[in-house]
Amino acid sequence: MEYLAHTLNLAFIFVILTVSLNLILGYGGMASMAHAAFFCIGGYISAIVTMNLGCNFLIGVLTAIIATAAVGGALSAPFIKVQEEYLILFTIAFQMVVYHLMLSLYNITGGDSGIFGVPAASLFGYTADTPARFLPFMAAFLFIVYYVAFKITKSPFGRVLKGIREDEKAVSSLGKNVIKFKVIIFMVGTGIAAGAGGVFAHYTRFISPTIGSLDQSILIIAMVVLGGTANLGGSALGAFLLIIIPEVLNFLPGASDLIVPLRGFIYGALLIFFMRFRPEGLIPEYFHLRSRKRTLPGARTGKQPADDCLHFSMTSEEKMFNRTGPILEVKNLSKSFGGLRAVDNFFMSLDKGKITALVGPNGCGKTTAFNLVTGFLKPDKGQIHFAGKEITNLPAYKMPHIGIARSWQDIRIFQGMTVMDNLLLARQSQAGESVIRLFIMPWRVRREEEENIKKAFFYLSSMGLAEKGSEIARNLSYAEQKLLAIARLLATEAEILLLDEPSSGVDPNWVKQFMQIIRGLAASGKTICIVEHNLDLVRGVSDTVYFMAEGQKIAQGTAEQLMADPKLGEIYFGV
Amino acid sequence: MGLFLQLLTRGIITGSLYALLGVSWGIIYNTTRTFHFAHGFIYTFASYSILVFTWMSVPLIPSLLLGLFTATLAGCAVEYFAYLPMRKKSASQLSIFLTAMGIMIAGQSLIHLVFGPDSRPLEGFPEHVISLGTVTFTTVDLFTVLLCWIVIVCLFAFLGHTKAGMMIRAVSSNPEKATFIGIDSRRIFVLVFGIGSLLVGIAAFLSTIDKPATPNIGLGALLISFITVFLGGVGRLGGAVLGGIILGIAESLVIMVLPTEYKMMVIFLILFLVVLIKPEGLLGKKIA
Amino acid sequence: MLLEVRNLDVGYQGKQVVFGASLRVDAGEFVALIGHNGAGKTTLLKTICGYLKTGSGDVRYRGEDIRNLSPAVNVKKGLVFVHQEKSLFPNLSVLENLQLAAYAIGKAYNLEQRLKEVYRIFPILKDREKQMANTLSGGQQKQLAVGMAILVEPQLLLLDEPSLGLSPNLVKDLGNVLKEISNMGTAILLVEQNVKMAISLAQRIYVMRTGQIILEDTHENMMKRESLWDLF
Amino acid sequence: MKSGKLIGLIVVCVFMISISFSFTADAKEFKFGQILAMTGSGSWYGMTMERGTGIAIEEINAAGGVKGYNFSYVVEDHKSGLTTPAQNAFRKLTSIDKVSAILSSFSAPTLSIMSMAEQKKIIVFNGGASSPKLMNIPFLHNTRMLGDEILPFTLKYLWDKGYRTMATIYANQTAPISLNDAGKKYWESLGGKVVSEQMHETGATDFTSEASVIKAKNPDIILCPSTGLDVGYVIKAVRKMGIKAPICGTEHSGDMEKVTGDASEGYLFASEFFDVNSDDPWTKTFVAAFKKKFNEDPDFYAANYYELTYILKELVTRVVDKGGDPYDGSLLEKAIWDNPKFKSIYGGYMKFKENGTCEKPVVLFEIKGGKPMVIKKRSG
Repeated sequence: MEYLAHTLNLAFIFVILTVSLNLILGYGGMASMAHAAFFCIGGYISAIVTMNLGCNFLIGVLTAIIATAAVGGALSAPFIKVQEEYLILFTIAFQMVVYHLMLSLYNITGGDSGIFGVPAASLFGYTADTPARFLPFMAAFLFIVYYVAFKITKSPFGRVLKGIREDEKAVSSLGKNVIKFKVIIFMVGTGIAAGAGGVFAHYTRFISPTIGSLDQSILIIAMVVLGGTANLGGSALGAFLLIIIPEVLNFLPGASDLIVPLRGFIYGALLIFFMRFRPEGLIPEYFHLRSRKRTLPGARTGKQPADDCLHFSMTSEEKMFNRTGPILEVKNLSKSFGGLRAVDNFFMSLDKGKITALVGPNGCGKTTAFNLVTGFLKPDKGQIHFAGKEITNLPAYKMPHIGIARSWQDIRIFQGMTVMDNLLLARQSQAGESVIRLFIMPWRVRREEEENIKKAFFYLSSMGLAEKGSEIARNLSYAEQKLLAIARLLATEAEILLLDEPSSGVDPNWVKQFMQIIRGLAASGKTICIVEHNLDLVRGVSDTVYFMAEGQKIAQGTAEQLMADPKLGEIYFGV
Repeated sequence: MGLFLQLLTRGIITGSLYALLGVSWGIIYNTTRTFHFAHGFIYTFASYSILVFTWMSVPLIPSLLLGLFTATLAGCAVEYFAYLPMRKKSASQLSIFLTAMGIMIAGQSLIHLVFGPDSRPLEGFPEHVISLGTVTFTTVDLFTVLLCWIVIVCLFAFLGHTKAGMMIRAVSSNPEKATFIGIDSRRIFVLVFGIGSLLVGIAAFLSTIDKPATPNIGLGALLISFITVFLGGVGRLGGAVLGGIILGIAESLVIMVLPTEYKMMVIFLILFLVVLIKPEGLLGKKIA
Repeated sequence: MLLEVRNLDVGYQGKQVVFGASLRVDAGEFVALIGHNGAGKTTLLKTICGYLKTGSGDVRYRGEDIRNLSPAVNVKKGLVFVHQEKSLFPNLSVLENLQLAAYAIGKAYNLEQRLKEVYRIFPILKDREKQMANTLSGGQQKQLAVGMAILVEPQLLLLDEPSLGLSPNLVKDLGNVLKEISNMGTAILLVEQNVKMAISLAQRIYVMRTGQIILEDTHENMMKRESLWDLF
Repeated sequence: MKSGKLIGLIVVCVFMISISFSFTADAKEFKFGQILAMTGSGSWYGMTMERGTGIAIEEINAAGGVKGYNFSYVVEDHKSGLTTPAQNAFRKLTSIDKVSAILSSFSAPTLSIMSMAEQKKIIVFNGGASSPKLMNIPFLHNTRMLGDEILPFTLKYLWDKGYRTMATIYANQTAPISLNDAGKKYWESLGGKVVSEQMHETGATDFTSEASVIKAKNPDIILCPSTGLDVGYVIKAVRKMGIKAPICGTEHSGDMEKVTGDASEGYLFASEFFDVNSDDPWTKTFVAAFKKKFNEDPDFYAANYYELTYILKELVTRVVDKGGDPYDGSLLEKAIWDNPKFKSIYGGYMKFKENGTCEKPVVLFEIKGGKPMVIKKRSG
């Protein structure tokens, strides 16, 4: 039946739209209120291209996808940095500007009456001029979109996105350019929306600005949120429901001047109802009908963590740094916040294979110095050299790549991800983190992934977490989470490890275990710097201690030397 | 020059109403950080309540007061029955936003259902044209500007000099501390929704004198309300006033440089640029 | 006994921060809780005042179980918590901040009298009465925060690192003020990183380390210690 | 995904099957569709149009229907000009309700269904919109005259009264844009001058700044060919700014009167002539029936859709007389050309033209004492 076919086509279009918005909203964590605008732009581009050039609809749709994705990319670059509520506002503004432009540029868009007589979709002599005949096209398009979305979200790229949603800073500390990932997913999402617009224009053979209004954008968002963000199945369900419910309401008997607003009332009331009782969506992100477990290579063989787990093999890359003496040198480093000189003319050098500790009273600038070295803050003045090369203004996400990685005081593991994913996210230069390579060289992505899983498993084993690989990180005990954080840090295979208060929040036994671990790491050639309050730990592991106060290094020596100095005691324990 | 002055006057008149809309939404947003989309429904609701009382042959002023009272209650009810339970469940901003939209759609449809789609004018308000040199306006315009500013001044006086006002400012500037010194923020939230709804009711009344009410008037008012707030700067009610005036004047003067069909677009273009260049708004503090 | 905490476990976001902590504060007593960053001191305070509700254990104030009461209720019972940061309302004037503290309690106060008392202790606040709180210097902001707390005549004052970010001179001044407040009969539970100051002021000292209270000792004994390093 | 899509599919299928059983057309019923603005800013139009159709249907069925067919209709909503709901409505009407004729309104929704209508041979009548884009589309017939043909009538009248300069203000919609062009061209051909042209946003309500610009140009007359409430707000703003120049346009409705209040006094508009005080007996019975039911006078939109229902009745009669099936839209379409003249509720006859428009009597009204008064007539 034609109406059924039409409703299905419509539902499919909206499934495509919700899936693409879900990539942006659910997976990318960006609330875009302009999705319908991109949808409409795509429709116009495809309609205009095919009508003026007389080419096949596929060319029109492709043009729409590419052009709109480019616009989306250019647009998203500046706004991705702003906060969520401003993002909503910014995209509303964009949505309204586009909508009004489409109405006002009537020479191009036909104004309010739109463009009539868009050519029907046809391929190899098959012309899709009825809803039923269009269904195969729509289903194929939906399949492609779903495949792409599925592939992306389940890929290393999707893993990074998930990480970004959990903790942006932690992701950049693992060497990923957060902005780049967000821009790309935004481009993919808008591109798909534009493609949907193109397909829709050829399906209805008509395009007008009304399908690109704010109401439509809100409707699409409602579908995604109703279904469940970051769950592709949820998007599909949300789209189906919100397309079907109004259509079902169409069949309510009664006088039409009453029934039409009544429909609106019921629709609004349902929205309130769903949000009130299922705010996380009908199918939330971690909804699984069956629990599935990833089998890990190690788990299959039942291999136990090696006893010599603290001896790490060196890759060829690391051998480059296989020399003694200072490897990281900090000179003259200064940073002020407002009037406060948080770090003032700070000098430090880290020796290869040695453990250095930064201590000092609260507010002495340790953490600021730490953030300066790891690229999370830009120094006002001073230089940082790593293995002879200046890296002073390198952004944080490039640090792990060259061999400097940090940990966080509040561990910042990705609580909602599996232990294994936490580690895989830390691996550098993965082909699967590029959307293009994901599709053009899947074999390479697969091979790398296998390699990375092996490596990750090695580091997990080294922390005694081999059995936990498929657990969700938040289900681990706190001590295990801390170990996981270290394993993740090691998985970056960075040469220099900077640890921010590694002992906070754990018991003395753990600290003992931890001391053993970092001594082992140093012995294997890693260079380590810790910021620490637990003086037991400082005493236990550090080769050199820097004592900081008011942003400056005021003493340097072994832990025993410094603690014997009454003057330092005065500073440390206050007046 | 004559045209400029005339347009400026128009801008100030529109801007005053926008400023009132801005503070009405701004006080709610600044204090509760709820993206109160259903504010548009409260606006429509206020218009119709006032109208309903006049249809029952209640004189204009008592109708106005009764209408404002019901609108205030409606605003409090939305907070108490819709947002508060969601906040308790720590629902995301987005799902609260969608609930608000649900209220907006359902409420608007309900008004349509009860009163039909017709335009409903509020009658009985004398309107005369006043000309001062090249500048022309009407008694309604004059009344609008005066009432808007009286209300805005009263609001600032209320916030500045009463216990309740102080508590509202306290909750909006540091909700956590407010809890620690013993302020029940839930009650303050309900109060703030009441005040915001009262203010938007006054704005709705002023526009209904000029333009008949229909079930759909709310969305436009809502858009202006929050654009004004974000333009002026979140967290600063004075910003909403400034934003309103700027928006009103820009909307009026833009006609001198651009074709008028771009008028509406200009509002959003301004918002777009502000969010791009100075996302904290004109008076807002820098966002970390 | 004014405050008694027994076997308190606190955790949030999946991690346990306080392990079986027990402590007590008698009426009018000055007690300090010291320990390094992340030891769980602030968490413990926030649990006592009712802000954090997770975990298990017993918190009794004047013999009453207050585990399920909110900070807003506890304030009215005379249990006042002063935050480490964000301890005042930046967009309100100094006077308004103080007034608000009194209004929020809801009890009828002789506000004038109490204000005089606060101004006596912190004369600078009187001079800055009309100034917005966010224009005050760091030290003045601390004074205002403590002033707001003592305005409502608390029986127990929970202070979270008041010395943080203050210069040594200001820390000294602050110490004197705390001593004075204590002498007026208000019990104080002070959480501090400035160990010397805490030890010199408090009658009893608890030392906290990785979520556990590892030591309880008197002022005198603590003062006799040769080195404090081994506490940390 | 699996679960989501499965549930969705099940929902769709169950609901589709259930409706396909319960909603098949009765053999002895002639059902047609209407796609009107039932919600949104133009819902007043939908209401009045549906009232017109409703009265016609009651009358036709009371008289025993047409050749054994009872008349009925199904109304769908295009939400005041949205195209997707219009297309959904079209699909529903044609496949579930199996209609062969649709009365539609507004230009974008009407245009959006025409590709499908042509393909499925559904005859579409539009009695509301007057956009030139609606001309020359197979299967679409407009029972409103295009404004371009009406406007010169008004302008000539004003020219003859000695006005020479004109300011225009019009909505950014297809019909007003083309009307503005036509009006401007005609005025200049008479030798007049257009001193200001302003295009405004559709649906705007505050036109005082536009009126300020007009005031500064001091034109003799103002042309506002916008539609809907827009005209009302324009008139109100112009008068509010103290401008006394006559305003003319092409649109008038009861709803618009509510916007303007007294300000519409003296507003001139030419339109198809529907006269509620006409002596024509058919008009009289319609006005009386409408008044009895809704307690107000019908406007010409109500009249148009009332008339359209009777045109459908005539077409069905012609088709059935020839032994055809009225559920075949192409037969209905052909039946028009048997004799394109139909009895008109406007008095006398109206005639369909090949280009999809029609001929009707045109008249120039002026609002006097709150009511449109005829000041000049031109027969169809």
